[in-house]
Amino acid sequence: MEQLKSRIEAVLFTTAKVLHIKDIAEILEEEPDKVEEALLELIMDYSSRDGALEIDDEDGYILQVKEEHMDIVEKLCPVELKPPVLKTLTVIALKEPIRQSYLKELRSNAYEHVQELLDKGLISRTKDKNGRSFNIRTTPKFAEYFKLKGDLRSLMKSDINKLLATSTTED
Amino acid sequence: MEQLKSRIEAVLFTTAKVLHIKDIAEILEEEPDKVEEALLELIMDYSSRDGALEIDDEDGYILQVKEEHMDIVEKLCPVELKPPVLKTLTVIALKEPIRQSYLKELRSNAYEHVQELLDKGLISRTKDKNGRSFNIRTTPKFAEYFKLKGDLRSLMKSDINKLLATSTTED
Amino acid sequence: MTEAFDLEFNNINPEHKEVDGIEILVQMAKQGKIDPWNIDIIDVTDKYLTHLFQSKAQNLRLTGRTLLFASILLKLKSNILEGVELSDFEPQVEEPDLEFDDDTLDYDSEYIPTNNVVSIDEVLQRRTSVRLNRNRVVTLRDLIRQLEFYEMLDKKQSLRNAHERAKRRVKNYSNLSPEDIINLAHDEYIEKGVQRLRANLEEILNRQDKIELNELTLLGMDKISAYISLLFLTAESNYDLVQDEFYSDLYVIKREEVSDTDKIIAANVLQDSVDTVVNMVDNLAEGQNGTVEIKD
Repeated sequence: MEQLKSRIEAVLFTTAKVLHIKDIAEILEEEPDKVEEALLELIMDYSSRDGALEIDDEDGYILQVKEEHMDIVEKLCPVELKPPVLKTLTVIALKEPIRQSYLKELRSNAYEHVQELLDKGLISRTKDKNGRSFNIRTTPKFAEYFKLKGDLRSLMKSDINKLLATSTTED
Repeated sequence: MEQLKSRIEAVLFTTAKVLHIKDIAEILEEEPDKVEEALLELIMDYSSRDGALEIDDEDGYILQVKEEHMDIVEKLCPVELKPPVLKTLTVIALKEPIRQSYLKELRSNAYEHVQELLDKGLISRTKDKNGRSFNIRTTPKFAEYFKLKGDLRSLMKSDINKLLATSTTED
Repeated sequence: MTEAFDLEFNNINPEHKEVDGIEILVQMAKQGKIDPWNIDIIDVTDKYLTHLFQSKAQNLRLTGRTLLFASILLKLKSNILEGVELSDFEPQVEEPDLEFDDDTLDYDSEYIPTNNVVSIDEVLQRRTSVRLNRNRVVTLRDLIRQLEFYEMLDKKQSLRNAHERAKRRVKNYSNLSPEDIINLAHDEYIEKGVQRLRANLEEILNRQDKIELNELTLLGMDKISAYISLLFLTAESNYDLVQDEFYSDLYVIKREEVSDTDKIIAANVLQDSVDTVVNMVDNLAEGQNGTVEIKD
């Protein structure tokens, strides 16, 4: 069990992205049940220890720096986005894949924002099937830097959706 | 002290590269002496714990997966050069600057390897003074890709050189 | 934080002070210049008062507002600690022209705080798992380990090959009759092979670039005689034996313009061939005493 815990820790450290039990089980060629059990112990080990790291278990598992040291992460890996650009990015993340034409209806200056986000590698843009508009979606780099937080399903169903619906005339 | 240890841990985790005391002190805006003291304690914490990670303190400090779990690292982040090319690169790194003609004597298929390494930006090739042969050396990208730790010259004298001596004559 | 404040305070136009103070603070909090979770109210208030004295705009109403601002800040802070959003607080403040905010959607104004739902500004959360240098950092130790690993593989592979070659050899020789063995070394026997090859090779190599040694057994000769005959043939005519690497397939080709490297290759092959023959002879000699069964 100790050995399996260590190996899970190595996997989390090396991949540095959100993994599910089955991903870890596959990498280590172990039974998912055994992985889950060892992982839960590992999470407890981390939380009982007074270090800088923790295993986040919200929607998959990831090894990360605790919130309280966010300033260090921000200092070392800054994402410099102005609030309006960040909002555009949020809309993309919530609605992806989203058509560029639609995004422009939702957000003024969407074009400049898209350019900036493309440059930063946080989104990617591809021509849609008819070749008439672009489809925009977030990249793996985005997933590395951001996560969608909170009770998104209720958010999508209520406020945001209403907001987006009232502000658009067509899709 | 506990707080500083945590912050050092966060720095090591986030940068994921070899840092020196003064780098860490600079990032955290702390006295190098205090950083060193806390770092030593952190290293001890890690070594007393039975996890997958360790802080390597050989020529700078880095948080890394222990040797025994290298198979996982190898599986998740394989080194992308084939062994013969890697060997050629090693010869270049140890003998640089090296003349292409000499390299060809040492390594069969050196020409193809040199092409691939040039394409990958790991080596650069310049005409030598007489214009008769090329001089080959490694690039800054190489240094990034292969964090050659320790003093290369001392290494040349020891293991690696022995190793190469046997491996270059073989193929 | 202190620098940011100095900067902001110096930008204040004394004439418009009545409306500026709190907006500046809120603005700064929104821009992240001050941490709303950790504001030093005393420091802020002192600075502001100092500034008022310096600017000689001594106005009771302004001084009063300063204290008000400080208490609003305090309320802001406690509200935040209670879980009420900063944005909820905004409508109570006179909104300056927020030129940076180009929203066509004003999410905030329609945002109703509940316990389970976050505001759109908070949907994206910065990850703390980001690592610089995510690419595999290969240390010298990795390098050495890799080399050692592949060398071990090489060795295992060549050991296995050698073993299999030895087995094959014994098998081949065991099929030879004593007569064959005696004949092997006989000039006539070799001459016959050379003639047969000479007659056929020309034709074969007109059709194709090269032919593998094993295929020559189709001409009705065993592999060893074919090989020995070939060695003679290459010496006296324009045929060459080539081999990409040791122990791989051996091909017969027509010799063309001979470059230096080809000469070296040829010399190597010849040397290799000589070695092979020597080995064969050694093995045969051994075989006659041991593994090869000699029929009466």
